[in-house]
Amino acid sequence: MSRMNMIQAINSALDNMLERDPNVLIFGEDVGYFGGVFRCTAGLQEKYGVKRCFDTPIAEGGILGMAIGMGANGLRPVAEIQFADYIYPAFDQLVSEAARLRYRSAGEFWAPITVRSPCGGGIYGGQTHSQSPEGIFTHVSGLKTVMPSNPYDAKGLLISCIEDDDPVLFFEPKRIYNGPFDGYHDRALQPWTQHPMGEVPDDYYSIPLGKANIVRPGSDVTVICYGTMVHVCETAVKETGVDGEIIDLRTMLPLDLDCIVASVQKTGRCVIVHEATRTSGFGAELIAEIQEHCFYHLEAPPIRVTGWDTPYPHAFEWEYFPGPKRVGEALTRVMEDA
Amino acid sequence: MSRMNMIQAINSALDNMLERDPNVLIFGEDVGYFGGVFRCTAGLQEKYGVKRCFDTPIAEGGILGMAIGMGANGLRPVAEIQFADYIYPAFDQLVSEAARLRYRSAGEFWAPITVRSPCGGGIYGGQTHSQSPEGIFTHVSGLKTVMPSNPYDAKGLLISCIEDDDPVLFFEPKRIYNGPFDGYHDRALQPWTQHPMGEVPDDYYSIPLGKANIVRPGSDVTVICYGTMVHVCETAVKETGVDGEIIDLRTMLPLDLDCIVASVQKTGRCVIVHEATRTSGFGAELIAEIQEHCFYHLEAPPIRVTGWDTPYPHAFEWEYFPGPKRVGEALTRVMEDA
Amino acid sequence: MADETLRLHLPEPTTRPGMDPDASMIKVPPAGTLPKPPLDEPDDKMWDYALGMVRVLDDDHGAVGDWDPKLDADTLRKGLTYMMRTRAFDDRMLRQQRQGKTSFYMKCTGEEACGVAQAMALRPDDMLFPSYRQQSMLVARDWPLVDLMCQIFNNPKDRLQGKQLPVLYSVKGANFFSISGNLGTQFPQAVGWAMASAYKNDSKIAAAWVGEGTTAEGDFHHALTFAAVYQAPVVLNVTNNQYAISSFSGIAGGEQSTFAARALGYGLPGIRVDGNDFLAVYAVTKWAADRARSNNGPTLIELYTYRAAAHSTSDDPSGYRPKDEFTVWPLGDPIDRLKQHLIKLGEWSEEQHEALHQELEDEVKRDLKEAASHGTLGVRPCSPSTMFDDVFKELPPHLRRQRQEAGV
Amino acid sequence: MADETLRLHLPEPTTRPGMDPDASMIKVPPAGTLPKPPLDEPDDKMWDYALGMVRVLDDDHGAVGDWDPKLDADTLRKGLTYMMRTRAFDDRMLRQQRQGKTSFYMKCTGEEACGVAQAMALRPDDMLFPSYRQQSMLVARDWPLVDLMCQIFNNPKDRLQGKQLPVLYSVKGANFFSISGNLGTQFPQAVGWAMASAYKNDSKIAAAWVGEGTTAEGDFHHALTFAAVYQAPVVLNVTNNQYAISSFSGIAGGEQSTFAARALGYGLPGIRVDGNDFLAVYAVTKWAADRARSNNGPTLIELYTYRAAAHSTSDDPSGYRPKDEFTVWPLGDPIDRLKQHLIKLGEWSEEQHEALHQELEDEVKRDLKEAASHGTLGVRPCSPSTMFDDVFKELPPHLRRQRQEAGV
Ligand SMILES: Cc1ncc(C[n+]2csc(CCOP(=O)(O)OP(=O)(O)O)c2C)c(N)n1
Ligand SMILES: Cc1ncc(C[n+]2csc(CCOP(=O)(O)OP(=O)(O)O)c2C)c(N)n1
Ligand SMILES: [Mg+2]
Ligand SMILES: [Mg+2]
Repeated sequence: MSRMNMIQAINSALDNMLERDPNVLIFGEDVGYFGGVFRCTAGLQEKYGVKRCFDTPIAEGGILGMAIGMGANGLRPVAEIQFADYIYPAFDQLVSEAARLRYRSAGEFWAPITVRSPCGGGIYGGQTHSQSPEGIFTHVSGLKTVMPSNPYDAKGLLISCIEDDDPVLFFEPKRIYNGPFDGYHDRALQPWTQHPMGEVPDDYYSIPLGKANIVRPGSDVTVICYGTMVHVCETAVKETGVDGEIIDLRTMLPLDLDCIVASVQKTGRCVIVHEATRTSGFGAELIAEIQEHCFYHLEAPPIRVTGWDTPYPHAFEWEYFPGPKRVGEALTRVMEDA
Repeated sequence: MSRMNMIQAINSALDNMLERDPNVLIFGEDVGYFGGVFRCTAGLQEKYGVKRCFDTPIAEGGILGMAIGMGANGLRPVAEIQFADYIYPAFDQLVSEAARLRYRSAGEFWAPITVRSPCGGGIYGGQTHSQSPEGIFTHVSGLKTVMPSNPYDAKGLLISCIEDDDPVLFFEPKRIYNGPFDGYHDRALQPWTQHPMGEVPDDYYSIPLGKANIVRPGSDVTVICYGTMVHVCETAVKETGVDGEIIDLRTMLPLDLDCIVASVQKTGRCVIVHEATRTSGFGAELIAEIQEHCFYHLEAPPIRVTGWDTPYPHAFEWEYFPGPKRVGEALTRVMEDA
Repeated sequence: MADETLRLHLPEPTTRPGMDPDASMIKVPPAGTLPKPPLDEPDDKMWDYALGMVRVLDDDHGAVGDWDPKLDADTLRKGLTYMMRTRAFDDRMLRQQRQGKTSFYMKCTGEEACGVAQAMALRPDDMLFPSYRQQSMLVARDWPLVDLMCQIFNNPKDRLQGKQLPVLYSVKGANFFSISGNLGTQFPQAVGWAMASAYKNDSKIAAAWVGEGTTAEGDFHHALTFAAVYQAPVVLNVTNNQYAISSFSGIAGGEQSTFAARALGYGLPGIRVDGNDFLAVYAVTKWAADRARSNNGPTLIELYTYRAAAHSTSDDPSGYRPKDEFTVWPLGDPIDRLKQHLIKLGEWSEEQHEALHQELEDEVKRDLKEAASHGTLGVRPCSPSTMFDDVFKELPPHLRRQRQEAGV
Repeated sequence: MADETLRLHLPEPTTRPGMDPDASMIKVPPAGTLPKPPLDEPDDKMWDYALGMVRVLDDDHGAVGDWDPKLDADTLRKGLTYMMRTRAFDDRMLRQQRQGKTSFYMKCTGEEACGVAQAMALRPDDMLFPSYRQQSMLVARDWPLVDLMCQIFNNPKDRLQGKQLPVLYSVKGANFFSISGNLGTQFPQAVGWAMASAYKNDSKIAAAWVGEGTTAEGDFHHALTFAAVYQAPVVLNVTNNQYAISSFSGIAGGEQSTFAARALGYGLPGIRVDGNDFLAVYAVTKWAADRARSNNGPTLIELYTYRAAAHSTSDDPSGYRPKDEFTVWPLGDPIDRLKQHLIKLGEWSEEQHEALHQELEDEVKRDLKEAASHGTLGVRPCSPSTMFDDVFKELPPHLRRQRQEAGV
């Protein structure tokens, strides 16, 4: 057991899997010798050799095309896309190929690839280093979508992704790489070493995909979130005193609907928080499912707190970011409603 | 005034715009001499010359990259992507470039491009000639998304798209190119000549983006749909006798929320129908908005009738397609609820 | 510069429907002129191969030059048989589509030498990443036609459970990768597959195909870049059949250079080969495969041929090219050329040819009867509930709920 | 083949941190050896240009050979001044980032000749589609540094209203296209822009830049394909500064060929030029621009140079390359080389150089003071409500509602 931040936990997951399974390969832009621009693959090339962890040309479509071919030939490639904003050049390989290969061949071929990519804003990254595209991928049948909110989960979920025989997108909220960001950029960041979920086994373990985590039980309102927003929601619950039951989805697809439905049926109220743009974001899907399964339990309209429907503006990222104040207002409002 | 099918109406819109505005250019795979695999550009090269209407290499990303550059240099390019399923190779140019150019340059540059693309299934096209990706684009800030349901609208909306100074996706439901498909593939297709909306002026006219159309007023339940599904919903309303108010969105983004809210507040019930896969489809967004704005008017949970979360299976497309039977069941169920 | 007015160039073919067909712009070098280089020839010594054309069969049906693979007569007859079986299959299936027995079909008429000779030059366990016009490779790998027909009919013997469009086969048993409806996507995948093979110190190589039209896709560039960077053991092929649906090859960049030449910029050898010359295709493919297998790196092959039939059953070429263009095509018919060569060798005769033709017709008819006995278009391949299978390895809860809702 | 074991090749640089820097693998041809071809030279006559290197300044700082653009001393001094101003600007802005006055900065140290000479060889109304390392072009177009600094500070004088990351300028007034954070995307856009220019029978051409690392993106291939097919009046440039963040050029395919050579396969001329030789860059760019402007088609230029500084302020190159690698770089420093040339011509002196250096330092300091007086990192460029502007031309209802919800 060690104290790890998210970067170290991800590195540890990759390390364990490289060690356990000779078919695991790691690659992406700058991930080899250099160890990745966020250092998630640091030391792995030195430890396992250049054939197990290497740099690729700058062509996200090529990276995933190659990964799919490797996956179809028995390997378990783990590709890094340097920023989630740069997944789009690989969109066709993901959507038309990785996601469809098993189906169109009726199970003859498949590609067990994992795509890791840092997402989210709050690091002054501007509009092309801050996006949260997870919602888009949940609309594509054949892909799994995962986003951890802490080092312990990050490691356990990433190992599950690598072992999964379906293509999985593993989004890493870069704002919490180093600590559980409470949503206040003007306060000092608490390091993961001071957080219970920063306690991470060095050895292999896994957390199943498709299982949400109730981070904080509560009875007033269900707060559904994932990634960075888990910590923002915790702050908001603390600040407002509203007894929120905070659900960290961990996996968006497959979704742990049972957990959500049980909670909302209990609380009758719901606030959904994500950093991605609002329109057609994953929050919409959650509301659609909630009203289908909890309609008669709802005492107030569920509220979405999300990024605005604009690119992430460099100078106004804290006006864009759905921080504790906005979440808190939603919590207060959802309690006043009805 | 002529009788036109959708193909002819689209062709007429392009013809009018080529004539009115020398900056309008039309291109895409096989659109030039040949006139397009669905014949939407037939005769235009002959009439306006190869410089106004021409073939492109098979590279959707290149087509839209070129279009954006032309748009930034004062032209109004209308690009055809042969099937909506093949938009994905151009995803980055659409999402990171066309949609973001005006924003990132604070209005210095923009690209007034129109992307036409046939979408939807029901023509035995299998999983790569049947998709309805419109929902994805509504999550991307900076893009407008349009889908007509009849020849008259197709022409008027397409002209608005071409004249619009923002990038617009114009999806053409190929199942209704030749007639208002009622959802029964085993019955004869009624031609557009027998439908009032097949009556189309030869001259220029436009229909504003962002305005929905109440195709059929009703008091029992609001039925929200677009494209092919408008006709399927009409069939279902007829068959069930439920007094559905059918709203044809025409534009998904910007959305005519006022029209939707007024209707749902009146009926208290709602069925949403689209052909795209369900999870995180545009139906989810509609439900999220409806519960936000009509929560206290809702008498039953809104129901989504959609394509399943699978690729479009060639042999089972009629099991996949959300036909009148499934819509009818939803209408009945939504009336029974509560 | 006196005139500073910029002008936009739009490529146009020399002929259109209603005009006399014309092939005068096609330069065909004589057979046997290019020598066969060693497997480790530096790529900058190979430009003549990218811009010229490797040809073995001469105008008198003899085999000439360094590239002659010196195949024995049995092998040649086998190749001929595969080509003729492919054509018989294509003709028969086209008719099935016309009769409404399938929704769709795509012929490879005129391109049979490419697929058959390449399949024979590769090893059976080399992995093929084919396009939709590579049925001849399955024929040459002795895959039962009945199985392909059942896929086309989407009947209960369709191994793909009706999930795929007709002809978009997936035949793992023949090391033939699932064909994608999306053009070009398989090109970088083949590179990745080959890299995995090299990573595992295996001896299997990969081969992939795109049409000349498809070379414009970014995937083509990704494949060549990654193949060059990692020296992947892969044979990358461009079937230049002159057309991409209605677009002549100039729309893909064929006016400025050959498609084999694309390789040059990556420091890879590119070889253009007479795609209607069975011997040349075999020899060039074997050379590229040997090169890959001996860790000398990837090769790009341009198979210069002609799409004699329509693009697909949804297409009518009389709308965009002279009807009789095939008759002036300078490289002839691949089946006829191999037949004449065998006859010249004294290893074949018109009578044998006619007999074989009849035999294959009968065989295909028999196969068709068997396949059709399991049902044609409209029959249910299996329970609609299978529609929800294979989206994921295991059915997730939301698909279970949807399956229930579908009542299937 | 005795050994049939496939092996995976992984490109590796010859040196890493802690090792002695090494440039022995870089072959630098002597200056003045390649003749200057006519504008309509067929591309297959131009392979030597893609594989060799156009150089004008020789080791004794003289200008030699056919490519010497014979610029007058004033022009040369102007070029030198632009380069020095760029470097002064870069140095100053780096310090601003270190002092927390901006979140981000990117230097172009070592690459000043590329941007300045190219900007001077093009016409002011030619449209530039730059990458993020092209600030020298704005300097050479006399765009006020204060304006750029205000963008970097996202202060109230930032014309981009704080919407963009520092250095991702948009300067329509200088015909400098909005820089994208996404690599390569602007390459096909430049082709489209140029096609529009040709369509309108205008005389303005376009030029675009990517780094050698970015050549791997599909957009690069799309640009070359479309440029070739439509013979677009565009100059496409690859700045090969040897690195893509931490990756040496071999990861982009530099082991197998040059980046200029990529053009060959498309039937386009590719020219590699000594990117640290002001005269050579000017001459080659002028040639390519003249070619485009006279309807002779597009050209691909590889600017062979060295990224002397870190990738950006987020990067530390000591983690992946020898610290003193720049000292062994065979093509030297572009500013020093032009300075020495001018001195050799008797048109410049060490004293004048030092005086100019001081003058530019002072000027940049003054500019900085002015820019900073409007605020630095943390200041609000304008009302946050502007965050909702320019998503669309007009604010749609949903953004109006969101703006209201945001309370801004
Ligand atoms: C990404 C993508 N874009 C467009 C299409 C539609 N399409 C199918 S075949 C074809 C022409 C392909 O031409 P070519 O590559 O020359 O292959 P050929 O048919 O001649 O064998 C086109 C445009 C597609 N299937 N996928
Ligand atoms: C599509 C995309 N992928 C990845 C990145 C991240 N990234 C930014 S700069 C860079 C390296 C670019 O190297 P090169 O093209 O050689 O340009 P240079 O920085 O050397 O000028 C990378 C990988 C990006 N901005 N966009
Ligand atoms: Mg073709
Ligand atoms: Mg570089």
